[in-house]
Amino acid sequence: MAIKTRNFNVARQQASTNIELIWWVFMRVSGVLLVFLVLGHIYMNNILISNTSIDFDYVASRFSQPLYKVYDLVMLVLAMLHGTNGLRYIIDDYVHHDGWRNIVKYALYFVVAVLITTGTMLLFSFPFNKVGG
Amino acid sequence: MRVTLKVLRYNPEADRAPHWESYQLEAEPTDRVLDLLHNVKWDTDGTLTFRRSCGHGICGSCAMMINGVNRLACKTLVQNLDTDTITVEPIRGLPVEKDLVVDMAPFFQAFKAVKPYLINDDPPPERERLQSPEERAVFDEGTKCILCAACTTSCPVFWVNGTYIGPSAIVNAHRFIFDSRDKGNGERFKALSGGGGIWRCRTAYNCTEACPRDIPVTELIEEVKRAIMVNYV
Amino acid sequence: MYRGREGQWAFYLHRITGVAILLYLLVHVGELTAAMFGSKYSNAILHFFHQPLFQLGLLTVIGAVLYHALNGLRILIMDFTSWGTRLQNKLWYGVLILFALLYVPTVIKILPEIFGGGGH
Amino acid sequence: MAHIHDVLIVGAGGAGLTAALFAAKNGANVGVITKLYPTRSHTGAAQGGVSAALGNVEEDRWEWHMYDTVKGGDYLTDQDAAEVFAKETIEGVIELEHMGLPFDRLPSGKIAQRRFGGHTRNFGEAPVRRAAYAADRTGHVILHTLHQQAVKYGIAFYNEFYVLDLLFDDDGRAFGVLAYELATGEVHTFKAGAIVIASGGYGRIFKTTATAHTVTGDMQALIYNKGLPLEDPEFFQFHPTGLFPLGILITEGARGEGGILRNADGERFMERYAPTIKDLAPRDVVARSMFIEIMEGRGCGPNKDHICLDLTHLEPDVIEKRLPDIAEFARTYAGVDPVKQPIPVLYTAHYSMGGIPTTLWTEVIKDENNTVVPGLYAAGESACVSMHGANRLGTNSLAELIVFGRRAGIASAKFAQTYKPHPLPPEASDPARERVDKILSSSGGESVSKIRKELQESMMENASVYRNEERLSKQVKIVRELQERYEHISIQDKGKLFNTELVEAFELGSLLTVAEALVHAALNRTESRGAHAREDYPERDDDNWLKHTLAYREAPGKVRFAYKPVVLGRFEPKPRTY
Ligand SMILES: Cc1cc2nc3c(=O)[nH]c(=O)nc-3n(C[C@H](O)[C@H](O)[C@H](O)COP(=O)(O)OP(=O)(O)OC[C@H]3O[C@@H](n4cnc5c(N)ncnc54)[C@H](O)[C@@H]3O)c2cc1C
Ligand code: HEM
Ligand code: SF4
Ligand code: F3S
Ligand code: FES
Repeated sequence: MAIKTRNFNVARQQASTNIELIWWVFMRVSGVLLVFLVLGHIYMNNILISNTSIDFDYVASRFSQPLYKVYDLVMLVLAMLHGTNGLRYIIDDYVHHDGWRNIVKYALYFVVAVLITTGTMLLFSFPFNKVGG
Repeated sequence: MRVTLKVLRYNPEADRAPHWESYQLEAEPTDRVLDLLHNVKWDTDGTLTFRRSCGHGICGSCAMMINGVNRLACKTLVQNLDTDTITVEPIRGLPVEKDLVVDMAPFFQAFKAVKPYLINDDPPPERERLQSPEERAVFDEGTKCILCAACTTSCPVFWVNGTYIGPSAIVNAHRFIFDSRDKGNGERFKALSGGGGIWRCRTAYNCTEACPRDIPVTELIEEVKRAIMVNYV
Repeated sequence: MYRGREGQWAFYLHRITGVAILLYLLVHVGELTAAMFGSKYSNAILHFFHQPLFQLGLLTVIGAVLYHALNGLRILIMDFTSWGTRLQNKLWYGVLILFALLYVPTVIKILPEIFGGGGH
Repeated sequence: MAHIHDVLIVGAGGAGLTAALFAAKNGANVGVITKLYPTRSHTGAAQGGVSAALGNVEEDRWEWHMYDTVKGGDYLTDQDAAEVFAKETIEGVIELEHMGLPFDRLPSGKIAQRRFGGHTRNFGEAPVRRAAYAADRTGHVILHTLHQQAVKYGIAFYNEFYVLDLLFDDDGRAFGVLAYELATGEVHTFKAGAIVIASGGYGRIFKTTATAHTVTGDMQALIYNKGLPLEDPEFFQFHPTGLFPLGILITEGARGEGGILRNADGERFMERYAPTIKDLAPRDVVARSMFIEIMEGRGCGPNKDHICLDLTHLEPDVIEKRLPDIAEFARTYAGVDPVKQPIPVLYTAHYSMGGIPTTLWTEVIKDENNTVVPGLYAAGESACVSMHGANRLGTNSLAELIVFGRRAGIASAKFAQTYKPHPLPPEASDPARERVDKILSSSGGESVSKIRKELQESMMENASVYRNEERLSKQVKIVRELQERYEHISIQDKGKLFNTELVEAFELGSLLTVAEALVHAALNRTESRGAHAREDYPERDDDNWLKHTLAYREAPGKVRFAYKPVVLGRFEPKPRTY
């Protein structure tokens, strides 16, 4: 394995706040919540029914119930933030070139921001009967 | 018994890339891997290069990757390896200088970053500062560290991310954070908590498995994480 | 390959499953967002992903979530108890056993649906 | 490359680091040159404890400590040095504690102390608890604590630099050092106001030794080759309990905690040799007793070639908590569990009482009139003040490091204030380059490892625990022959980077040189005293030999002796019984 040694001082200059601690705690808190949310979600959509039976009507009926709106919104945001921060760790680990690392990270943040926004819009723009179909 | 010693060799003055070299040796089951390396160096190939000093696991010179695991060459007996093919490579994640010798500078830089010394500016008493055996026991494990780097260079995070401060530095921080006489935790927490600090540890436990002093490295790291967390909330 | 033990493999699996789930999630949210543009588009995309190949992928992601979640709990125990680190390898075997107990029935339930042709 | 410091220290063991700290605290700009990374120094291997009459467990006084040191040294100890030592080590140990050293503690919170060989209460009455300790890794924690302090003070280190030469000006003042950097193969020039030698001992002249591969007496050899004397090189201590057969040390603290030496019959034979303090007699006494037991056929094992150290009657908890490392050594290297089985032990080469002669303030001296070599200091095992006399007591060495290391730091910093940088001609580093090139270019065909092996085996046979004229004369010849062969060594590694083969060749040169001083002086001293035991002269001879040897190298193989009186005082020489 070719390893390019960067050193700890370089890293310290990059961050000297407690933001890393906060993210660390967030990973754990969101993790616990996600256990229930995600496993519950899978149970409902993959075990109770067959995933292949899911279609627009199913999605529409689900998203029209306020409880699911909240459930899915919390799950969406937590999973996105949790996953993104997780991937940030991984990018920090494997992408050594300073410039590339930032490009990759910001590309990730951009995609996630877009998806969180559209996902939220999706949940709150229901019912979408108005938008054709 | 007859053993095959395979060493990953690299001489920057002659080689483009590291390459394996094999040596056939006669060995006793109770021989140390260090003895085998010495046999090669002294009888066959004087250019084989490695660090060593004490020969009994206390100076921390001879950490290397033996049969795929970080160990001290002077503390690993042939009979512990259960095989007659012994592979030896330099520890990972630090630049190789020659054969089994790596540049330890980044390792010691991380060590220094955690302020590994007693911080207490109060004027000391006439006699010793008092400390109960219980208070002393809390930080005992960290005092055993011989700075061999076996832990840090076994850590999968450190291999790929040299900015990670590494388990050894954290063990040495633990030794002071939990010393009842020390007052420097604010500074130390700052060094540990930043980017590349303790939060990079993914609890992979290779460090704990590798430590030749049987220090429960991951446990100490987790204690430090909790101490920092409690300190800030 | 470094001959690490339980902890190392638990970590690598956690990392790989984490990335896998995230990638799936990105696609999944995108897939559902299509609903905003009406049932026609939405159904087309949903049905596209109902092909067996994607369904097998989904089954794998479910496994990944299951492992990641259970091992995530293991990590929490190690982080927040005084005994977790000492039992970490036993805990990992616990994770694997629980994983098997939950995942095998899931596979038994879902696998036939993929090939037996579910709703469509 | 050239470097300038007020004080330059050679060696980063306990003595070197202490000197560095105190020189820095006294305002000097300090540089430390060491052939190893500091924490690899041999001080880290010391196990049992560091002596100081703290009186934490029971009454103790520095006078008693001084007495034990003088008697332990078989009255060859300079009593002014022993006095300074016994007083200042108390402060020194407290200071270490203030630096953060993690001593084991008593329930009262004070530093814990244990028994050690030769340390007694009230002038020899019974063993006393005087050794402050941290389990069986006292040296390790001392070395690391000092290293931590050095990090704190930001002391400049030149790690993995091998010192090849010392530079003196026309007035005989030491002002520079030439060192070979392992990583690059470059020779560096160092200029300094004062130089402190703290380079440790030379246990590697013997085959079975508790000392590290790197303990090779380099600086003693350098000094001696420069025509300066070595003091008392004939006194070399064998520690009774080296793990058999490797020689790894099993601390005397094991006996301090209650361990017992037994012969093949299970007999506690030390009762016969030292009825009062038995197994806790000084090392020379115990090592000789073991030798006799084995010679008389009462050795343990199938070959009757070792002795048993029995800890099985101790609480397992004592072994695991206070002697964890030696328990591990026994398990790892001998496959013996000390909780259940006795540990096989044999004497092992351990400590050089002799060394570079110094004054009480660690100034190096060049003759029997105590004429000082300006600018040059020495402390620790490489030096000879002489506070150990003919035999060192356990735990007195670590204490010596802090007492005289500190004096060296203070004195050298003060001296360095008078320093004006000498202009250094570029050819100043030539002698060192020549040493490097000579070995690199030689094709003589002699092998470093073979010569070293022959030296170590023959020294073991002819100049170890018991000596006589016949064997010593033989050894004088052997050493000379090996030195001649050394002129024709060649090595395979001709590279510049990390040439450890070259360093081993330098080190062999040092070993041969100090061995020469040792065997000549041992042949010369026709008495038995402390660690120097002559079968042909079994008695101590105070009339003729109550004096220190100063050995000068006139020419290779030709040694001249001068003598320095022992500083007496409080305690008159008496027969030494325990
Ligand atoms: C196994 C063992 C156990 C012991 N236990 C005890 C004990 O319990 N109590 C006690 O009081 N004593 C004990 N001793 C003795 C004591 O440890 C040593 O005498 C003491 O540590 C020597 O310290 P030092 O600082 O003089 O030298 P060292 O610690 O040996 O350091 C020497 C330094 O000099 C450097 N150096 C040497 N040559 C060169 C060169 N050519 N160029 C550059 N640098 C060089 C080395 O790199 C090293 O840094 C023990 C000794 C041994 C071997
Ligand atoms: C289901 C419940 C989940 C739990 C209990 C959980 C728990 C955790 C924990 C504790 C970590 C931190 C690991 C560490 O610091 O060592 C983590 C990391 C991670 N998680 Fe999750 N997680 C869950 C769901 C998810 C989801 C849904 C995703 C994807 C969107 C995800 C992606 C990741 C990623 C990418 C990492 C980074 C892994 C690494 O750095 O090695 N996790 N998870
Ligand atoms: S913690 Fe263990 S493995 Fe790591 S440097 Fe210290 S002794 Fe070596
Ligand atoms: S191996 Fe590395 S990830 Fe943490 S537990 Fe040890 S430091
Ligand atoms: S040589 Fe000292 S630890 Fe291996």
